[in-house]
Amino acid sequence: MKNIGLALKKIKWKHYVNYVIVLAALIVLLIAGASGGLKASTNELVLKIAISIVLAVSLSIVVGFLGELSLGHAGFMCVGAYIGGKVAVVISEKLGGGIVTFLISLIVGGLCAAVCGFVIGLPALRLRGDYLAIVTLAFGEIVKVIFQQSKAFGANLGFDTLRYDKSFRQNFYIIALILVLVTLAVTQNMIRSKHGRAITAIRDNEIAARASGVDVTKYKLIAFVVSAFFAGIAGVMFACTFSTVQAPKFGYNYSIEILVMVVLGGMGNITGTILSASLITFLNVKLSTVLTGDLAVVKDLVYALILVLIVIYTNAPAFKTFREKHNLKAFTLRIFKPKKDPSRIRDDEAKWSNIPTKINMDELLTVDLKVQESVQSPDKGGKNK
Amino acid sequence: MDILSILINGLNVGVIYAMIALGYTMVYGIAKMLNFAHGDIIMVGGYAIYVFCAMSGSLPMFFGAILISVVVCTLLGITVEKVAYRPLRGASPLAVLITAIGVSYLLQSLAQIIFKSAPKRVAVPDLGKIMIGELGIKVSTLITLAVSVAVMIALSCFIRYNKIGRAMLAVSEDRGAAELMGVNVNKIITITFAIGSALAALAGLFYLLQSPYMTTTFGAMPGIKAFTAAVIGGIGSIPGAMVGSIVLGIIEAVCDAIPAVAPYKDAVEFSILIVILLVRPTGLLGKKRREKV
Amino acid sequence: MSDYVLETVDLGISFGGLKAAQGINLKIKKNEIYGLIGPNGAGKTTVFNMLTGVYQPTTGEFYLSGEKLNGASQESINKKGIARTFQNIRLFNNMTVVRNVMVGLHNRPEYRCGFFTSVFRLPRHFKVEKQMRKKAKELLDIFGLLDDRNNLACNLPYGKQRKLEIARALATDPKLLLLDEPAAGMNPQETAELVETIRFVRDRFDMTILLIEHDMSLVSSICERLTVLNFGTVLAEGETAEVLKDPEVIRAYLGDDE
Amino acid sequence: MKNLAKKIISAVMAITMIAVACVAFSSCSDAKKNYAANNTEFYIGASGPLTGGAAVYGMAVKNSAEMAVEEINAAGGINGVKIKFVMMDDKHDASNVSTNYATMYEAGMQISLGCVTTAPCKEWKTLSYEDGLFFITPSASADIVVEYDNAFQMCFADENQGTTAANYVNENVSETKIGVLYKSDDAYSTGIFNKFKSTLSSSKTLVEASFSGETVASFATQISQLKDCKFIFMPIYYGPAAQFMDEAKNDVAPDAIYYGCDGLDGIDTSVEGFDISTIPQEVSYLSHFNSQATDGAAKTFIDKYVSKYGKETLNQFGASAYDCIYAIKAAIEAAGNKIGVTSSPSEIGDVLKGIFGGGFTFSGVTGDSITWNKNGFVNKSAIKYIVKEKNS
Repeated sequence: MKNIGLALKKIKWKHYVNYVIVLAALIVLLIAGASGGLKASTNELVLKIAISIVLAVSLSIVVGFLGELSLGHAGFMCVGAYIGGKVAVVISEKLGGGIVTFLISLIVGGLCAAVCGFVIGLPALRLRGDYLAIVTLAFGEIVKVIFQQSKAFGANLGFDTLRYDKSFRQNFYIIALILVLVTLAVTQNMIRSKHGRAITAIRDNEIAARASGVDVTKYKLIAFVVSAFFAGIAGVMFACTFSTVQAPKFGYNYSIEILVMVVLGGMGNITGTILSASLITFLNVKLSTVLTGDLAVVKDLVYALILVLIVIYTNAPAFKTFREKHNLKAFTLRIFKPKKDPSRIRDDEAKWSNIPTKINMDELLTVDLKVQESVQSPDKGGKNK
Repeated sequence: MDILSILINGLNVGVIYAMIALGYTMVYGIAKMLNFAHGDIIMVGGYAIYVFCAMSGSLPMFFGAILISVVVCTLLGITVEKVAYRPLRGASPLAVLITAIGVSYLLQSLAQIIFKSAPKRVAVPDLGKIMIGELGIKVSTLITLAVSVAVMIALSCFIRYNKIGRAMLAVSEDRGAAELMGVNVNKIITITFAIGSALAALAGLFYLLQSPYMTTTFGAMPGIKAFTAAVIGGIGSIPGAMVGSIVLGIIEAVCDAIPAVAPYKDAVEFSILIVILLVRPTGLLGKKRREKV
Repeated sequence: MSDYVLETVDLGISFGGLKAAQGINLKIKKNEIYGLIGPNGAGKTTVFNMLTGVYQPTTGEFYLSGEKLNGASQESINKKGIARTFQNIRLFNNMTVVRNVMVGLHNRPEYRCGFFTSVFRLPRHFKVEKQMRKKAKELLDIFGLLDDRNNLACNLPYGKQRKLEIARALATDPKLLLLDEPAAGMNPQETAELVETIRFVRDRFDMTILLIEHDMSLVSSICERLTVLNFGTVLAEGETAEVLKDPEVIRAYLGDDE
Repeated sequence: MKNLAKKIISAVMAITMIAVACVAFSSCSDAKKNYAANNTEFYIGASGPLTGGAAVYGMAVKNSAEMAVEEINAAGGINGVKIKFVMMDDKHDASNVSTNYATMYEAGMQISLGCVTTAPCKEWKTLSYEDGLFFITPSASADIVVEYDNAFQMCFADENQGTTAANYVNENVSETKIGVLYKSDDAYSTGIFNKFKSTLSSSKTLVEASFSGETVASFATQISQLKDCKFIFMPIYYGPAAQFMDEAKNDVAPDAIYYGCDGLDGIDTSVEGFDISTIPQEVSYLSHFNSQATDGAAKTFIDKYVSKYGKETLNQFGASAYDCIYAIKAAIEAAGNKIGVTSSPSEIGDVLKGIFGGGFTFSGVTGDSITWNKNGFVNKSAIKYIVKEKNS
């Protein structure tokens, strides 16, 4: 008994906090569900949040950890939703509308998205910062237009997804949350391994990473592929949640909304990403259900204001000291006050927050390699002995 | 339809994109941020013209309206910069990107609250068209071309020869160094936003000259297209923005002209963009930056 | 030829028309501390960049213990055994000190561990991680950085950052270590310390070291041999003492006095 | 120790997973709850774009429906029961519909107008079908919308508009060169266009021009494609249509004819600042509502609407929605005591679809003696309205 207590002390809670959050949510929902079924609207909300989390976490691999800006994440989701959704419809004739069908469509959708991720990863080897950002944006728009025009997928009307068995749909939120767990597990395990270190090394200093023998090509591609794969998964979840899939949904506005979640969560901060994804999705849904009729117009206004205020509050240098005093962490610390024991600080406890991505293009700041001048006037500038 | 008129349409759209892209690229080069609200400044400019033309469609009134819309946009640009972006000076560039998005939503929803959702026709005086041989060219098109070319030249001269312009260059090269050299970075950034917004107002005007219809989402797509154009040309480079925009405009016109392709217009444009960037990773005129090792 | 760890044959590069470096012939023996000096812009760092694959030499070849390496990518050159530090320190600033070193270890065959092994947390992953962390701590201990292991690299004082960079370079298990102005911006004590460290590294890892340096006291105290570059060409080379006496070299540094 | 810790973690995980599994496959209990059980008024729900590019259509529906409801309530409601109408915003995005639907359903929605626009209505169609909720959409015109038996349309179905238009052209238009301007990223437009194309007789040559996106910078290209056509079919909404005609007035032959579908309705009223009399060509469309009607039910509706909301959002969407509400009223009254204020959506649904599918006739703003067939398609006279004669 005693050593269980000790063991509990030993656990690196920091590593598990995300799972704990999701599991807690899951358990609460299960209890609610067991006692007379979840309301459809709650179910709806949970699913939307789950999808957002998967999307945001997967995007954070590229933006937060690889440090490249991607404006086309919804494109990968689009691929997943269309391909996965269609596959489900097709195979359901043989396999029925149960979990088997779902899983297969899940894998197929995910893989197709992953392939696209690979394709987009290739330019990423050549392009930096905004140039890559605009390529991802372009990719998203291209995918959107192609699916929107393809007769096979019902052109502008989109196509009706498979309606799974009622029992499956009622409990889909469970599967969705499990998928969230899986996404978290894979992402975190990847990041907290030598491979993750390689990826973050590329983010921090590509040249040094190369010089330390990091295979930049390989790891950039890995990051893009994994990220796209889970975006695809989110797409299949989307296709399973809604009864129709329509391309316009996956435009750059949606990509940007996902980016907002990642940035608000704090770049490379997975817990933060989860929370902000949930918050933003919740906010959107609540606003649109509360502000009906004539009030609907105010919705975006409120949303925009909240967005701006949050960002300014959480990022403005002016509020720094205030933030450090009153933030969630400080609050929790005040409650639990863990005894400061340096030996228990873990190696992985790097501070991830607020990592600038290459959007600020260090290239732009560093000047050209001016060999010409420097050779003609050897002693010009620089430190001298 | 004949190549020449396609080209003219392309040029026309192109130079308008250029007006917007210039704003994008300058703000980017100097404030190091993507101002996603830029497109909505165009929209505001459009509505400004609409409001004042609604009073009377007379030509002098129209010129008054133009002036006012430029002023309104400039002020708006400055305010937005001061209120939303300046507090984030020194924060992660992406945080600023998000506020920009927020501001864009804000402007759009405000516009919808004020002007409602129905499309508006702005009482722009019809300038007719002149025939050059076979094809007739709208006077408005000619004006658009002339004015924007003039503006671009003026802008380039301003950047090259004026003290402030050179300060802008300095800031975009290396903000820290510029600050050390006694350049007031905040002032420069404000001026940049002012110029960018003024150009956006002009872009709005040119749109209305082509076809005087307004909705609240008026600026969204042009904004993103112009951003694309700026990147094609090489973000941060002013001539690049112009070239990129004109390239994009012409591609667009050509796509429109081929019925089979028209529905895929955006896809085609963006594919070409990707190809261009793969061939020239820093855009058409973007300076090749090599990180000093 | 492989009695030399590094041998460059008529190595040269030109950007456009302009020859940034040409006719560089270095012969560095095992366990040697070799200096590469010269006025600013003489092309020293350019040579480093060629040796590490940042630039592809336009003329000549270079061999690492007999193996021709030019044309190879930076990564593979590093794997082959050339590690470097940078004039302007390049650490992984948002990672802890220990992780910086672990990135260096990342390519060593004994720590090979597949992507999915890590993702699915197979036993091997834990084993490898444990070993890597152990090894990293050893290295840090050697450089006296052990207590800082959980700080972010960017929070280290300057001197320690230099050391960390060297530690990271060594972590890649190189045959040849290139140090680009290791003493830049260091005060005399730090420099003295550095001299010790470099010697120590050479003996402890029986390393071969090629270093660029402006600080003549440092150069003269540890470099066995030197090559002096000026305007991208070799001005003089040989035993440190002789080279430093060479009037050409002095002129290159102090300019003509008339 | 560490291993023990890991064991604990994994144990916790395992347990929850098992719990999950159990609950997942035990709690398939679903007795559909009647959320309307303690309604005091009939709850009519709807979803439509109240913000964003398509907002004008949503607003039209919202305004008119509310207007109808106010009138009915003022007149004592349906069999003495008042009506409550709620409309939620879906931004013309299907993925917002399910939330709106669930929220309203749980608030006691019993009858609905479905969605205003086609794409979102596909989501609504499925959801409402599963709950047996009756809906009659004022303007979601794709055929697929009424695929299930609980769904009815007040507007003409796209395909049927396409066919009618094509037949009209085949019979009454002497021109052989037929121009078409359609919006390639819009379901309504492409739906009609495709049907039109396939029904058009081979003797005609079709000149296609298309555009896309929420805003069009300039129609210059499309104009130069269509300028030689004497008859231009435009299955698009009035906004872009007005823009096109305005831009093209000097290029297209003045004796040409613009011919559209119900989407064109409102072109003369709803585009602020656009004066259709400046267009030399003839502008006509096939619709069930004429926004400049000078007599009959339409006239009274228009007067009331304009005095209440102004003519900016006056169009057939609104008229159609107005009729929907009254049709529902009539049907409920016809049902008599079969429908009570607390009866569940599915009960009401069964009765109403029986009535609408069974020869029920209704006369309103958008036509007299309107009837529906079992499939939910409306059957009423489509009239060709000439909004603007060509200048002679």
